[in-house]
Formats: sequence, C-alpha cells, structure tokens
Amino acid sequence: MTRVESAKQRWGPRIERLGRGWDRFTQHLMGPAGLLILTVFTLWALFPDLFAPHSIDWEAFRGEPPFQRRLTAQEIEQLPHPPAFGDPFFAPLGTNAQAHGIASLLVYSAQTALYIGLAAGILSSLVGVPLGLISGYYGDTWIDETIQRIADIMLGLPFLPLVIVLVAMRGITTTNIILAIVVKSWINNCITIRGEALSLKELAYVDSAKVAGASDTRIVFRHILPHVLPLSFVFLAQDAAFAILTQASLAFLGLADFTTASWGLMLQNIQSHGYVFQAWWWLLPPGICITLVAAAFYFIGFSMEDVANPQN
Amino acid sequence: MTRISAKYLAQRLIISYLTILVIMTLLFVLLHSMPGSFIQTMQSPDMTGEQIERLKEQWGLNEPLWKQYVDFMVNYQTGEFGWSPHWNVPVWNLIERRLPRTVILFGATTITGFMIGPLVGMYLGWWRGTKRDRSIFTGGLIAYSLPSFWIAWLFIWLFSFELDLLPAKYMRTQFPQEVYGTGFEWTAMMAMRDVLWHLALPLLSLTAIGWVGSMLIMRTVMQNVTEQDYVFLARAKGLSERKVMIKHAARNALIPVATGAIVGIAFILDGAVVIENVFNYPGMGNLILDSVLNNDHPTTQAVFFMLAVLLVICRIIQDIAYTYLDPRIKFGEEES
Amino acid sequence: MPLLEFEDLSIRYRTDGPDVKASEDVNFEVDYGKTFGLVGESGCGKTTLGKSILQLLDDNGYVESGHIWYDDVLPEWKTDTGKVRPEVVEDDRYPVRDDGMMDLTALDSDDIRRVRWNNISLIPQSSMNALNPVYRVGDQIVEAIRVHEPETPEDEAHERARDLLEQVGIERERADDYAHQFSGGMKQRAIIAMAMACNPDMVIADEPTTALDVIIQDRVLDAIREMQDQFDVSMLIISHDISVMAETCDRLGVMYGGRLMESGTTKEVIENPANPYTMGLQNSFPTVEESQERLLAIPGTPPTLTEPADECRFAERCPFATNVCMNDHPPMYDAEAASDGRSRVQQEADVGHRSACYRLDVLEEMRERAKEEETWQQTETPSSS
Amino acid sequence: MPGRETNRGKLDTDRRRFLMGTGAGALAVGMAGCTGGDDDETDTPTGESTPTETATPEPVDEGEDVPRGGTLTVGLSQPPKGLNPLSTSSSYSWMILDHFMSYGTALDPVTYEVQPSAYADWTVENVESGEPDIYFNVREGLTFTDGEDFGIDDVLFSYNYIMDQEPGRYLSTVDPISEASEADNDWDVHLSMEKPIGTWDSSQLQLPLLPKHRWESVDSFEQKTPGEDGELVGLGWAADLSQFESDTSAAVNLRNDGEYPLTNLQWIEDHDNLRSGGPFLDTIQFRFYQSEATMNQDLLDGALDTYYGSVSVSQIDQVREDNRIGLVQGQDDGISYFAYNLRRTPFDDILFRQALNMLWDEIYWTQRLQRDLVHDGDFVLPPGYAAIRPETHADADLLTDPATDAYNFREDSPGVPSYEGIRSFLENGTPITGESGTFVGQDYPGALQDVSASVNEPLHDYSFGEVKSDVLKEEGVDKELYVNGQTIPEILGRPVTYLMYPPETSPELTQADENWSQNMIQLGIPVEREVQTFNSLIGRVYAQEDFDLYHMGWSNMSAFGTSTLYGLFHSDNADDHREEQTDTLLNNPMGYGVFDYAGDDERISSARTEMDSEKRNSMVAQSLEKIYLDSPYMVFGYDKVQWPANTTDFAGFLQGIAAPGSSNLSSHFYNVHQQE
Repeated sequence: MTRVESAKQRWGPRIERLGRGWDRFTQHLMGPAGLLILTVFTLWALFPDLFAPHSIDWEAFRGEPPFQRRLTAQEIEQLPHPPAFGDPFFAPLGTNAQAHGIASLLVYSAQTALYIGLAAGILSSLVGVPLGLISGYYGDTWIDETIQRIADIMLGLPFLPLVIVLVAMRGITTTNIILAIVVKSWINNCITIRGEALSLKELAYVDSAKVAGASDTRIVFRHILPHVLPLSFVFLAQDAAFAILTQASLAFLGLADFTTASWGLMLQNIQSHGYVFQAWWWLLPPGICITLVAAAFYFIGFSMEDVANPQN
Repeated sequence: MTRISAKYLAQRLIISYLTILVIMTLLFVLLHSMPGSFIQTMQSPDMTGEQIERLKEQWGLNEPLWKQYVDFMVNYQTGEFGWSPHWNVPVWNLIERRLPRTVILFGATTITGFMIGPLVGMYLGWWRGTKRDRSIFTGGLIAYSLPSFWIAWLFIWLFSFELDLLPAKYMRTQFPQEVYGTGFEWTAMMAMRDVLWHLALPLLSLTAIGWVGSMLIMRTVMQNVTEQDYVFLARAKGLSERKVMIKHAARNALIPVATGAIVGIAFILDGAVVIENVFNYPGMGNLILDSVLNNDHPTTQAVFFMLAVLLVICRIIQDIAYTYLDPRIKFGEEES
Repeated sequence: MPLLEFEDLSIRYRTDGPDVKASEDVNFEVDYGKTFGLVGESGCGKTTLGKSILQLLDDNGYVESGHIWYDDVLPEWKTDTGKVRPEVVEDDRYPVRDDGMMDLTALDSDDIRRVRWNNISLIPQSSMNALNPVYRVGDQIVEAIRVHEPETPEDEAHERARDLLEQVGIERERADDYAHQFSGGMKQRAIIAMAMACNPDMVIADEPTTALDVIIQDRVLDAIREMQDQFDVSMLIISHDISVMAETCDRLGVMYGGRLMESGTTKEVIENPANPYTMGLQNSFPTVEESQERLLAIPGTPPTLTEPADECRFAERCPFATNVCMNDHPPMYDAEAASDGRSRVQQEADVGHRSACYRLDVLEEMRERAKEEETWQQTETPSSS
Repeated sequence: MPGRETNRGKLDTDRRRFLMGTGAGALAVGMAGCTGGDDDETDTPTGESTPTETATPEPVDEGEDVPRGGTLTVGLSQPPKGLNPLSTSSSYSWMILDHFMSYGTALDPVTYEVQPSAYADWTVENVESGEPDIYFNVREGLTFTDGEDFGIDDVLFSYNYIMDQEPGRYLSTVDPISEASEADNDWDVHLSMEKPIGTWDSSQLQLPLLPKHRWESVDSFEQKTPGEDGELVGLGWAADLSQFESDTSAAVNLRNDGEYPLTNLQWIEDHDNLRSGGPFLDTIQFRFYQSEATMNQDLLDGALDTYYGSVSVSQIDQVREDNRIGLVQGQDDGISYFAYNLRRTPFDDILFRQALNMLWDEIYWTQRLQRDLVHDGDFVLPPGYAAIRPETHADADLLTDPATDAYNFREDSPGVPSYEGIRSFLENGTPITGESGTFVGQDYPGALQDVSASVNEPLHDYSFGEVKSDVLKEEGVDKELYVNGQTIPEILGRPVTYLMYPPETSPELTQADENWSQNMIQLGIPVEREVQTFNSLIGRVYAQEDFDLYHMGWSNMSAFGTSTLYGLFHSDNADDHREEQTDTLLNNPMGYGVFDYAGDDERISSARTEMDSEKRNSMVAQSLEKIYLDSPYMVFGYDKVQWPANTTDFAGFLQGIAAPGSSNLSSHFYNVHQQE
C-alpha cells in the first residue's frame, strides 16, 4: 500500500465525514447565509479602510483631517445630515451629530462586535466545556453535584442586572463587559455538555480505554471531548450572538466603552443626542448590523446543530 | 385532580430557599468588594470626621464583616431592606411601588411569550423541513437577534408617532382628570384597561423577541416527539392530524419546554430591564441602574435580591407546571 | 372470501437520491377471521406494508402502484340494508370495485381516518412506548372509542374501556393509571385491548412480541389469540420471528427485499418451504417442534432497496442461484405444482402455496441441501464474485 | 411668537426701571442669545447708563385682574428623591418642596437682595464682640398648608430641632448658632451666634420652618417620608399635594385665592415684574421622566407646558419651531469647569495649568458642540451674579473684556493648537500673573483689579524630548514633555488620568474632552480618560482626592460669593493630605489654599465676616480674579439658559433673571398665570 493510499484510507473517511457535515450544514440556506454575513463583517473588521467610504476621523463638509477650517454655524445646523451623495459631500448613510459618516462608523464598529462575540463565545466554551466534561464524567459524584448546583443557582440569577452590577463596579471596559457576560453564559454549555458526556462515558470504547489503563484526563480529553466538540461549537456561536446583543443592551443603558466604536454605542449616541426619532439614517443601520451579526451567529449555530445531531 | 407529591414540592422549596441564601451571600460579597464606600453618597461636604463616623455607625459599617453579613442575612429574611441614601426613603417604599410594574410587564410578556412561542414551535416542529418551517424559523432567529430597545424604538416610531395608536410612555394615564374631566375617579375596570393600554407597546416590543426562546425548544422537542410511537398510534386510532399534533405530540413536547423555561423567563426579565428604560416605565430595571450608578448599595442589593426572588418564584411555578404536565413526576416517581 | 387483498402493491420512499423501493408488486389476501403472518428480516418492507394499509406511511412514503382492497365501504356508500350502492360501484370517482371492495390506498385523508381503528386497528411495533405517558390508559382507550363513535356517552365509553382491559387480564381500576405504572406486558395487553375498542374487522399487529421476554411473549400471544376468538377479527401479524408465526398464523407470507417470496398456509410454508429464503430463515430460528442443534444465519446482508438489481432479490445470498436467477426477479409460481414436477406454473392470485423462485425445478434438492450447514457457508464466495 | 415678543417688551422696561431704582448692576447681561434689535441695550453691562433712559414704566397688574385658575404641567427629567426638606438636596425634590416651604427671609429673584418673608424684620447686634446676637420678628397671620396657625413656637421648634438633629444639608447653617430662644426684649426670637457670619440674613434666617405639630413626634428626621405618608406640610403657597407617586407624577394644588400673605408683601409689589397676589394657578402638575429625550418629546407633543432645565443643543431647533412654546432666557447660575489636583506634580505648577488651559478649544466647544448656547467661561462665578464679578468692579465689559480671555485657545490654524508656542511658553517659564504682556501670541492687558497670582515663577523646569510613553507612541507624537527631566508617567507612575463621568450624560462634553486630551497628547502630555459614574467620581474626587484632573458638566453656584469661595477655595475646606488621609467630602478637592504656591485664604476669610455688602462684593471680585490667575479651576462655560415654556396659554414668566428654568423656577410659580 503506498503512502498516498494509506493517507487516503486514513483521511478519506474524515474528509467524507466533513463533506457530509458540510452537506447537512448547507441543507438550509441559513448556514451559508450566516457564513456569508459573517464573512462580510469579518472583512469589515480586518480591512475597514477598504470598505469604509471615509476614515473614522472624516467629518462632513470638512473632509479628512488635517482640517483647514472650522464648520460654519449653518453647516453645524445641518447635523446630523441625511444621506448625501456628493453634494455637499459624500456620505451614503448620512452623518451623526458629530459630523462623522454613519457608513464609516458602521464598518469600523464591526471589529468590536466580532471581538466581543468571539471572545465571549470562546471564553464561555473554555469555562463551560471542561466543567461540563468533568461534571459528566464524574457523574453522580460530589464533583458533579457541586458543579451542577452552582450552575443551577447561576441559572436563577437575573442575568442583565448581574452584568450591570459587575460592569458598573469593575469599570466600563470591553474586557469587563466580556467577563461579566461569561460569568453567566458558560452555564448552558456546561449543562448540555455534561448530558452528552454522561451518555458518552457509557459507550463501549470508553470502557475499553479504561480497561486499557488510560487516565481519566486522557479519557475525557481524547475520547469524550472530540465527540462533544461539534456541540460546543454550536454553543460558541449562540453565546457569541448573545454576547453581542448583551453588549448592545449595556451600551443602551450607558455601560459601553465609549472609546471603542461599536454599533451599540452608535445607538446609545443617537439616544443621548436626542435624535432617535429624527435621524432614521443614524437609527436604522447600527440596529440592522447588530441583528445581522447576531442572526448570522445563530444561523451558523443552528445549522451546526443539524450537523452535530445527525439523527434527523 | 392532580396530586402533587408533597415530598417533591418540599424538596423544591428547600432548594429554592437555599438558592436564595446563596444569592444573598453572593450579593453581600459583590457589594462589599465595590470600590468606595456608599457612605459617601450620604455625606455632605460640611460633615466633620466625627459625624462621618457616626453615620458609619448608624449604617453598621464599623461592625466586623461577619457581623455585617449576619445582620444582612437576618434583616433580609425579616423583610428589612434598609434605607436608600440616594432616594431618601426606605428601600421597601421603592420596591413596593416598582416591583408590581416590573412584574406586570415581565409577567404579561412571559405569558404571551410562552403562549406564542410553544404554539409556533409546535407548528414548526410538525412541519419540520417544509418551506414554511424554514422561513418562520429563520424569521424567529432574526427576531431573537433584535436588540430589544432598538425594536422598541421602531415600534414607538410606527405605532405612536406615525399611526398615533398607542401610548409610548408610562404605565397609566398620569393625570386622568385632564383626559376624563375633573372629579374623575378610577374604577378598577378602567384602571385595568388603562394599564393594559399603556402596556401594549412595551409588551409588543418584548414579546417580539421573547417568544423565540420557547419556540426553539418546542420545535426541536416537537420533532422528536412526532417520531414517538404514541403519536403514531394516535394517528392510527383515526384522530385528526390537528388532534394528534395538539393532544398527543404538543402535550408531551411541553414537558421539556417547561423544564427549560427558566432560561427563557430570565431572558424576558433581562428584556424587561432594558425595555423599562425605553418606555419611561419606572420599574425595577430602571431602579437597579440608577442605584448602581449612584452607589446606592442598599437599593441595588434589594432590587437584585427581589429580581432573584422573582426568578426563584418562577422556578417554583415552573416546577409545579412541570409536575402538572408530567404524571411521572406528579406521583413522586421521578425518573432520572 | 378475502377481507383484505393486496394487489400488485408497490411502495416507494422518497429520498434525496433515487426512491427506495420498499415493496414491489406484492399480492396476498387476508381472509375473514383468519390470521395472516408476514415474516422477513428487518428492512424487508413488511412494516411498510402494514402501515400502508391505513395510509400510515412516513411522510416520504407513497404507494406508487397497486391497490389494497378491503371488503367494506364507507357507511354513506351503502344502502340502508348494508349493501354497496350500485351507483358507487359504477362511478369511477369512487374507489370501489365491482365486487364491492374498496381501495384503501385511494381514500382521502378524512375517509381513511374513519377506517382507521374503526374497521382496521393496529398494534404498533414496540407498543411498549405506544401509550402516551401523559394520559391515563383508560382515557386513551376512551379516546379511540369516542373518535369513531362520538354518540357514545363518556361514562359508557369508560365502562367499555374497563371491560376491554378486564378481557386482556388487567384489573378494571388500572384504567386510571398512567403508562409508567404498567409493566411491559401490561402495556402490550392494554394496547391489544385498545385495538379491540371499536370492534374492528381486522387488526394489524406489528412485531407484537419483539421487545418482551419469552414468558411475557406467550402471555401476550395468548391474549391476542383470545381476543381474536372473542371478537372474530382477521389479523395481519408482522414479525421477523418465524417461530412465533408458526404458532399463531393461518397463512404466512415471507418477504424479502420488498418482495413477497413465498406464501401459503402456515403448515405448507413451515413444513414444506418452497423458497430458499424461507429455508434459510427457518434455519436461523429455533422451531417449536423440533429442537435444532444450532441456528444458521443467512450470510450476507439484505439488499439495499435503492435501485435494486434486476436479478432475483435473493440471488446474491442464495446458495442455489444460477444464471437464470440473474435476469429478472421471478414471478410467483405455484409451489404445489412444483412439488408435482410442473415447476413454473405462475400463480398470481393468493391461493394455495406460492413461491417466487426460478429453481423450483430442483425443489426437493434445495430442501435437502438447505438443512446442511455447508450449503450456506458456500454462498459467501460466489456472491462476492 | 407673539407671546414672547410682548413678554420681552414688558421685560426690558421693567428691567430698566429696576436698574434705575436700585442702581446696582446685579443683573447685567440679560437676553443673551436673543434675536432682535436691541442687543446693544441688553448687553449694557452696568446700570450706569440707565438713569437717562427713563422709559415709561409699564407695571404689571398686581394680581387683581390676572386670571386665576388653570393647570400648569411641568416635566422633571428625574423623579424627586424624597420630599423630606431636611434631607433631600435633589433639585427635583425641591421643585415640589418649593411650593410648600417658605422661610424667614426670601431672596429677591431679581436683585438677590434679602427680603422679608415669614419674618417681618430682623437685626443683628454685638457684631464687634465676635459673638453677635440676631433678633427677628415673626410675621403674624400665617397658616401652614394644613390650615394650622404658624407661630413663634414653630420657629423655635424648627431651630432647635435642626440644631439637635444636625441634618447634613443645614449643618453649616446651624453650626454657628449657639442658642435659639424667645427674645427677652421687644423682638420675638433671639439667636445667639458663636461667630459672625456675613450672610446671616440669608442663611441663618432661611432655615426650613417646620410645623411643630407634625414634626415633634419624629425622633429622627431621616425616618420621615413626607409625600409618601401624606404629610407634606409647610408654610408655602401650596394648598396640598393632591397626587404623589414618587416616580411618575405629582400634583400640587395652590392657595390661589389671592389671600396668601407671603406673596402679597410690599417688596414684591414694588417689583414691577413680580406680581403680588399670587399664586394664580389652581394646580401644578409634575411628570417625572427617566430621560431627557422623552421629556423633550413630551414638551413638543404638548403633554408638558414647561420643564425644569434648559433646552439641550439637539432640541433647540425643534423647540424654536414650536409655536406653542416660547423660550424664556436668562443667565446661568452655575458653571462648567475642569479642576486640577494641586497636590500633584506638575498640576501644582501655575505654568503647567495655564498651558493646559490654552489647549482647550473653546470655539469648538461653544460654537460647534454647543451651537452657541454657552458662553466661554472665565471666573468661577457665573455672569448671572454680575454684582460680584470683577468686570463690574473695574468698569469692564462682562465676559468680553480681554482680561477675561487670558487663556483663550492658542491656535495655529482653525482647531489646531500652536504646539510650538505653548511648548516654548512652558520652556521659557513665565506664567500669566496679572501683569500685562504677550503670551503665546496673544496680548493680555493685565488684571482688571489690583491682584496677582500667588506665585510669579513656575515650580518646575519643562523640556521636550524623546517620546517614552506608550500613549504618545500610539498616537505617533514626536515629542514628550519632561518635567524636571522626568516624563509625567515617571513622576506619577502612569499617564495623566482624566476623570470624566459617563458620556451619555453629556455626549457633547465627551467630544470636547476627546478634543482637549488629543491636544494634550499632541503637545507631548500622555493622557488617559477614565469614566466614573457621577457618584463614584464624587468619591474619587471629594473623598479621596485621588485624581489629576476631572470635569464637571455643570455645577450650581450660590449667589453669595463669600460662602461659595469659602466652600470651594478655602483651605478650611480642603483635606490636607500631607499629614493624613481622611475621607471627608470637603468641597475643595484641589487643595487650593493648602499650599503657598496657590491660595487666597486671607481675603476669603475676611470677606466672609465682612458685614458691609459693598466691601464684601469688592473683595469677592478680587478673589475671583486671583483664582482665575491661579487656575485651580478652568471654567469652560456658562450656559445661555433657554427655558422653554408654553407662552401661548400662560404668561408671567420672568425673562432675564438668573436661571429662570432651574434654581429660580419657584419664583415663576407664584407669577405664572393663564394668558388673558
């Protein structure tokens, strides 16, 4: 058997499995749609200058810095300016009260959303999955009982108030917001992964690994973890969506880091400047972007659930 | 007709009580790790050091930490929530007025959300894989992704500004005499109608998002349930599809929905906290934000506690509903 | 006189790829008051057949061609005296044959619902789980009664339900219990009681004993037999367990790969099997009469039913297959005739002993060799070549 | 806007007559930001020119013909924080309490003179002894809002109760009183003082007068929750609190039969723009909001007749377009400022502070962000209190004299600071001390009065060199500031930390902060901004004095220069951290006066005990200018108050007084009436 063949034999089934997974993922339009949206936002996040019509410092009437003049009173009175296409300036989604282009702000905010979503998602997986595995593997022992009781109590805590208290206490920074979200969002991962681990550890191959003298750690991470990974990706996606929405809510309540451009902050700004019902071009785009990115994560999550639970 | 196992209920009640104790402890630790003393909010610039000491004494801040903890636990369990330095009233006065408002908004949304969600989930699970299922499911996920305050703004804009149909502020007519003439007195019926009228928009905004959680569970479970033999048998018995779906499939699918309900309920409570701020609806969400931002620890503590208790009560109701839905639990034969 | 007649029934399941041919040109009859048994390995299409009678196929299943004739018509198609109205027979819009039999596959969903349970009831596969856990057992029987006899008062229906339970050996008051309070056998018997609730002409029992242990199996079989005697119903029993069938059935049909391979009276099929598959199947089950030393499994796996080859469905696993078997699936031949030496007399109608096999010419030889272990081991090599 | 026009016409003549009559220039700049032809008149800073302009006075009706009745609906952007007059200091609470409370003396809303109210007359004796005796007579025939008679008993009870309970709000007022008793001479009540207080008639005589029959059983003042327990009783012109839901609404019925004695006093009648015989309205309704945006919306929707506060920048256009609403204009009674911590290097140095001041782009702030709704700031007391401002005492133009513009933004091109100029200002080491001169390209004419800064030399050496701080590196700045050879992070252990409160409370200010700190960074000063909620900011700043610089969006100032200066800039009110750390909340967190390189303790102290108001005002004005030169604060703005009110249905709003929509809102409530 040549090496190519043996590689084929070894990798063939995996690739095939991957292919089958991909087929199931793309069965509904949802999965690909989610990926597409996310790809666009990722591109925005990575190369904002390619997509934004202006830099983040651009100002209506004055253009890009360095500025040669101040805005005149008449110009200031026109702010926030509705969409303009060349006359008197180009701002496809208009400007906010500070003369910055909405379109550019949107693009530059993608980073924050993805950062918060992925960081919160990954962190809650990093906390929730191992705890769930341990809890499930040591099912019905005091370890399991302790973890589950903690999860149970946390489940009953009012989430947003907790986050509000934590963020207001520890300071309004993006990191603190992410940490506060993770404090709660690991629980779902933990509980579900535990259930999976409970049933997986009954399977024959785990027993045989045990008989073969594998350590607990090895069994958990080599034999059980790979099987719950797809499921944990589902949760990662859902947690990401949830984190982005939570950040938006916090921003609305005035608990977002104002130095980092974010969609939530744009919405908070329109409210604090008092233009909510006067500047649709400022009100709609950030909300749509939040909805889209959260929906994209949910789409991917639920499409992956189909992949992870192939019985349907 | 139902005979709920007393043992089961007692067990749940004890767990709930312990949960509350743990939450209180957590609360205590949390607020005592906060930077700055909340006593500062009560200080006035003219106070001397001696007066500040006296103030601290009054608030028990000079006691050792364990004593403060014990006092806190005892006070809370006797319903003594202390005094709000920010609002200059007993904390209970604040809670007493605001809690019902939040409960009304939150309760109404929970009810509508859990009526619509499982109903839609039932149909989607039943039609799983059809075009209708996919489009409604996708729509549901998009609704689930809406920032609640943003959709509330859009609703206000549409229903209040453009169509002038619904009020977008407060929870009832502020000065009824202006609307109904002098000497007007509320009747219970009118007051209720008035509250519902004002509740419409917040409720709509919150339900627009809140129904999805239970829909998602119901849809998945429904799909598993339709493959069960009893559903097949029900169909073989000659029952109409509708009856099979509702009486046999959906009724069983509700059990897991009830088990997982607390997550959706907590989600709705979070939504209520935000929505209150949009609708100038002075409730608990508003209060906790104000008190946190103003270092009003006694109020923060109490609001958080009450919201946690609210959720614990929801869980007890959830347990009872679950017991009612699943006869295996009802007769104390809990299956693992 | 048949109560139920399968005529060239072909059933398909839609999939993403080509349709699955779950059954193909199946013909057999179930007579009044008699028990017909359908045997075969799992996945051979027997459950599909059972479900198709009441249009209970899964969403993606459909009847491609053929009919299932049932010797009764809907009440409104009858005259006052209970005869089929002539205009119904003559009018092509009604799925009623000249002899007054009605095609079940052609009924619309409302009409078939009225046939379900009322005329034909069903004991589902793994009926252990067929009781809805959230309703009282009695209520579920009452539900069946009230669907079809809405005029029956509630308490009368309850009385009947209790009577039925009593008849299958369950105390009357257990009607108020939930399924989880019943033992496995009790659940099964409760289902049997439920099946009789509307006094049907026919009961389909799909693997009625599969998940039960041997003692319970016996009791359940007894219950079925008793009910059959008492209510005088026809039965279609579906099972992979040929020994169970031998005990209970009047006639047997052996299915393989969606095709009926052999049919005849139980005695004929069991004692004088005329099809290699039946012979192999017999080897793999302990017979009640003679104790076999060891059980022989048929090597290989059942064929996939997506795009089956043109050859005889069993050819691939058949130790007796020759070139003649590779062209086409054989039609049903008269096995009596074959015993008499006239090997290929086609017999489409379900009378006597029939078998779908081209090798009926060497029937005796096959019967002899089928008992030998080596015969079945040999097949492994030819089938793979 | 016809309603506004007539109001204005009346008002101008009223004001002129008043100025003529009093001869004082307490109210100098009125109607700022008004459109119209008589700007030169309104900008006339002092009363000097008016005697010749004898416009025919057009006195307002004194109540007889004014229509009575009607309901005015007022919005408050936050719910009140309790209605206990002894404990709440929330201005939202006082919007309601003002109707229920009257005091011994009243502050004239136009002239800021002390006028009689519940006390008919008063006197002080034995000032020289250092322990003065205050005597006063209690007006007869007054009743509380619950109908009970008011008498000397109630007065004595109030003093003794407050002295006994020591509520924080009145602590400094009762602290100097050693005893309050019935007088043994012709007067009714005798207050024995421990020390002279210059403003005794407006402080010690303005304690809340409590109904003895309601309060004597209250053991601890904090436990009383008037309003909620239905027991809001006082001496004011309210009749009762007919509705009160502490977080949504309140309604106050007024004693509008024309018989309320305290609005029928002579001095009110003497004022042509104040009406006696009020209040005229039946009811004042209050709606409480959780956000200003909602409140603004309600004003435009017609649900409100007016609200507490001034129109915000983003709403001003809409309000101007609204035919129903007119804008009542007046001067600010507060200031917006930054404060520096004088304990820390290099904020201890006048030169450094002045350099920072010059980096503040006031044009950006006033024109761009505030759309000309604010004045650029200078002294720490607002132009509304012109009588004590330095300009008044030096015959200079209020707000516009070059001496008030010493720290103007030094720019090379629009919006771009003269970095090189300011760098050499720091390197060369000559601060603005009161001497005339040219500083960073701009002439300074010298101090208005005979004052100079505490020091005339910088404390430190400044130079610019290689960039070490990350903050600057990130921004690509080419030079960093070295103080005595060290970078600021080397001195402080971190970049300059700029405390600010959450941006949503003032998004415009956040913008300006951003601009200012960017300018500092570009100059070579590493700055980081840190968000603190209002109350944690209070803790950091006032209790711990742990800050480099912080901002206050708006801070209300008392009309009494001496007490403000004493509270904010005297070392008595600063924690001296050189010895021990305390967490008292003293009002002078900068530490001004604690160190010899910045302070004016002596002058402030003597002004405080000065009983002659003329002398006192002059000293205050000098102090203000000295503080301006020393720059512990940088005042960056005074609002041009634009108070929106339904002038279509109501009249009687007082134009041109200080803070019409806020601190002086209560004066309106007994003047406002339905439009004829």
